[in-house]
Amino acid sequence: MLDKNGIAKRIAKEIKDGYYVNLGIGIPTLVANYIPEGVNVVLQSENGLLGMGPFPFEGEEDPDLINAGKQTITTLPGSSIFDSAMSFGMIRAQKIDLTILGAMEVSENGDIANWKIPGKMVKGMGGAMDLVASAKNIIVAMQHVNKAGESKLLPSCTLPLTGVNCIKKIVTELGVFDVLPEGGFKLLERAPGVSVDEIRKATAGKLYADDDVPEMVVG
Amino acid sequence: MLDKNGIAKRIAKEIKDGYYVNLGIGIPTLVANYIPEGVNVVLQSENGLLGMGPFPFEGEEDPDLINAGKQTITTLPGSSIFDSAMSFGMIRAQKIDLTILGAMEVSENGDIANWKIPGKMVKGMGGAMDLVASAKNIIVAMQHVNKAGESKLLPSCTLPLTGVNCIKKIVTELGVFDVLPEGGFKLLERAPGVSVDEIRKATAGKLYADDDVPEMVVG
Amino acid sequence: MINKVVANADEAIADITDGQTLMLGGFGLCGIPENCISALVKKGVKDLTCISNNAGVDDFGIGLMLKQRQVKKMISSYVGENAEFERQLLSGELEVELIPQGTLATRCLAAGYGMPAIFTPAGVGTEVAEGKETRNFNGKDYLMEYAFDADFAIVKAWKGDTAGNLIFRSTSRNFNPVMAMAGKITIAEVEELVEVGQLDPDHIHTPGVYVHRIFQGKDYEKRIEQRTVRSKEQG
Amino acid sequence: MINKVVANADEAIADITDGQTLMLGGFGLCGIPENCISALVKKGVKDLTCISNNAGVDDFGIGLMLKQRQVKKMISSYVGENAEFERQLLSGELEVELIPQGTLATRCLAAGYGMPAIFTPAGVGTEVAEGKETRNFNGKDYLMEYAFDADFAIVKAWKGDTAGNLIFRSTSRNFNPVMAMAGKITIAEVEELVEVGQLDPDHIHTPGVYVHRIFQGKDYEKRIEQRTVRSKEQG
Repeated sequence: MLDKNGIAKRIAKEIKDGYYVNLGIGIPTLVANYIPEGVNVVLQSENGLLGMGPFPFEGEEDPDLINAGKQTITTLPGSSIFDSAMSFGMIRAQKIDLTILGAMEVSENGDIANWKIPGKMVKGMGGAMDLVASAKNIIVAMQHVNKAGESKLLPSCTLPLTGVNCIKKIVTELGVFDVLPEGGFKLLERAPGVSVDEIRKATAGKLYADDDVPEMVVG
Repeated sequence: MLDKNGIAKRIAKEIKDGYYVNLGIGIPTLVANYIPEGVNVVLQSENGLLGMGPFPFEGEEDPDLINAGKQTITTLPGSSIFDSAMSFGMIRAQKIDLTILGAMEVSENGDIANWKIPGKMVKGMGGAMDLVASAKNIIVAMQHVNKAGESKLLPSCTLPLTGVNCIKKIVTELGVFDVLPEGGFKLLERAPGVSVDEIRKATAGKLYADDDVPEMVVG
Repeated sequence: MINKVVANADEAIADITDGQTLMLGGFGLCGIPENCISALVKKGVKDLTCISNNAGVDDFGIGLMLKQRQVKKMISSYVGENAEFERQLLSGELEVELIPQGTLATRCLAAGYGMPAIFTPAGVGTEVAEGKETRNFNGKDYLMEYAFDADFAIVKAWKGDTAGNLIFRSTSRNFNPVMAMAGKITIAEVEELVEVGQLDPDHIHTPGVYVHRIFQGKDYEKRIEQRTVRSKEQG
Repeated sequence: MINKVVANADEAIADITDGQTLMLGGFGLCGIPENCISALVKKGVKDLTCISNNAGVDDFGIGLMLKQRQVKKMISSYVGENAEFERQLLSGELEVELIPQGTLATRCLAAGYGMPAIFTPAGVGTEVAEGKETRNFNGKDYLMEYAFDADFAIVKAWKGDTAGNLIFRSTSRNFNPVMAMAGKITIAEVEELVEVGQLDPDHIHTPGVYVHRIFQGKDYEKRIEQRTVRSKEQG
């Protein structure tokens, strides 16, 4: 079973040299810490920055320089700043190679719900609907089950949707899954020490697993 | 009867303090020379400049700094440079107060033809169709009759149109005309020494003229 | 050049009246028009519809206007942490329209570029699509979204000149340039107001033609919403 | 950062093949990708569809490609003074599609911003509207125009860095940034190629994400089409 950093570490392996990547809030943010040496990646922050760097040193925070999570950040050499229209323009035009974001639910056909729980205060979708509707490659980073113990990999989403038929891959504390074009979750890798049966029990949607699903190698 | 500079001089009087103005090629370009002292105007060049200044001094031409007529120009303090999408964006959004351009024909209902003569080599409409379709106030500067002696103020245009129902005012060597919302040319001013009868003869479209049309004061 | 300078925020917003629609630049608390917001609070104008990506926090930004019940409707993509906002929303005092962030930005762009509507895939198949025209291009569905129609756009820039040209600093640019283009009347407050000729024409983000009033702002707090740092040891 | 540098124009255009669609930046002869045009002439690739506001002059710019009969179709707003162009057009060797300049620019923007189509009033009621969908918004008619779909965009910038970020100089900006956004593959030639970190992030006109290949250009002629001057006496 992986912890949050383990999920982030595993996802980092999906990032290829030369990728422009948008990281959502939460576990996705952690992915930046595990991008391998020698893999050149540019992080986009959808408030208007390409080339996001690490947090600033104490005392060097710049209120004019934040990321989409409103955190103070830095820029790397070669970064560029642009307005919100261009930022979402490049997202819509699929110039961003990979989007990694969290989810409350993902369905067998790649629908995602991650912005609204009926009856609870709704904060808004921010840029999530734009990202999931446009990105050519989306990986969801999330816990496999919710706090009530219910699976978040479902036959169909029960919560209001963020986007339809858009998620390609999911990494949870239990494993790595492809969302198949014909529908269903294909188990690609088991988290260390986790059996296919355990995963099957935690997955409400249709799960496809070969007999010899490998255990993942993290880090 | 006015010469080209006279037409330009008369049109310059239509320009109000604080106007952003787009000047077409030909007579409209001359208008810049006659903008009264104290009238602050910003000239737009649709290749991507606000704040166009006069031609450069000899030897100071900059090949990177031209106007929409491909002429070397200068910028004035307070100018700004932008790309072609923004340039036509501000035109479409009617941020330009006045457009002055030439025409081959104008019709009673404000249609304009100025880009194409069937059977002749067609060079293209450039930005003319964008300008006439979007500008909130368009003045046509042109000769009243063509080289064959035919009126260019017509019941309807014979040449392929550049835009429909868009011209508000016309200044020719013979006079100043409003294009009436209900159709027809309303003679506002006669050029010095020109009679209403002369104007009527040179105007194929419906002409409305009061008994006491004033002679224009130029300059 | 045309001079767009007004004395201060009070003068800049003097003709904003109850019930109007305002766009306010900024992302979170970054790049928000602090001076104009203060002036709007002082003026007490109400029943406003505010188009802004976020709604401030309880005691800063648009939150100050919310506290005074000046806002009838918020059009935002994310309304964040704001207890008073939540209270007004749940009690029905405040109307909220949540729209995707890119749709928000592009509807501003559409207004500034004279395009009555644009197409975006954001929200297709979700409740955002309800009542909207969906259209398929090249096998993909898009929603048709309309250009915004705002009485005023209020933005904050780093530098500006008397002709209204604006330059933004770092990620405080965000929605400011697109909203600056989109208002019927655009008001810009700047940290540094300079004479024409002081700004490089190649560096202007918002040409003065889009800006109707500009003034030298003062006392910028520039509050940081999420102060995240690393220690020098972490390196 | 991702390094986009290629050695020269020949390498940059090496995989452009017969029959492809190219966008070429520039307005008149201002800001045209001189090095890439020379390389295309040298390579001799043909049956090209060229999207460019103008078509060069007889012995410069795209005119050099026309002279070699490399262009099957020009999509432009104004084709200017070019005797060979005229000859090929009248003889039917060359196909020409003339479209309004703003429509040209906005169809590029649409491609770069992932919008499949845009609405513009330009051309309503004219032959440009033939076969196109007309739609009324708020009492005004607009044509629906589609985003361009170009295999390559070839642009010329003043400065660029190894990550592909571009800065344009004065009115040589023109169509270059919007075309840079619009190509499936974008090639940028620059007068000065610098290391990352040399360009101010706030001054970048085209972020590197839109640029796939960049190289240091050479021997720029920058021909002036209409040399207009005033004498010092005129003042």
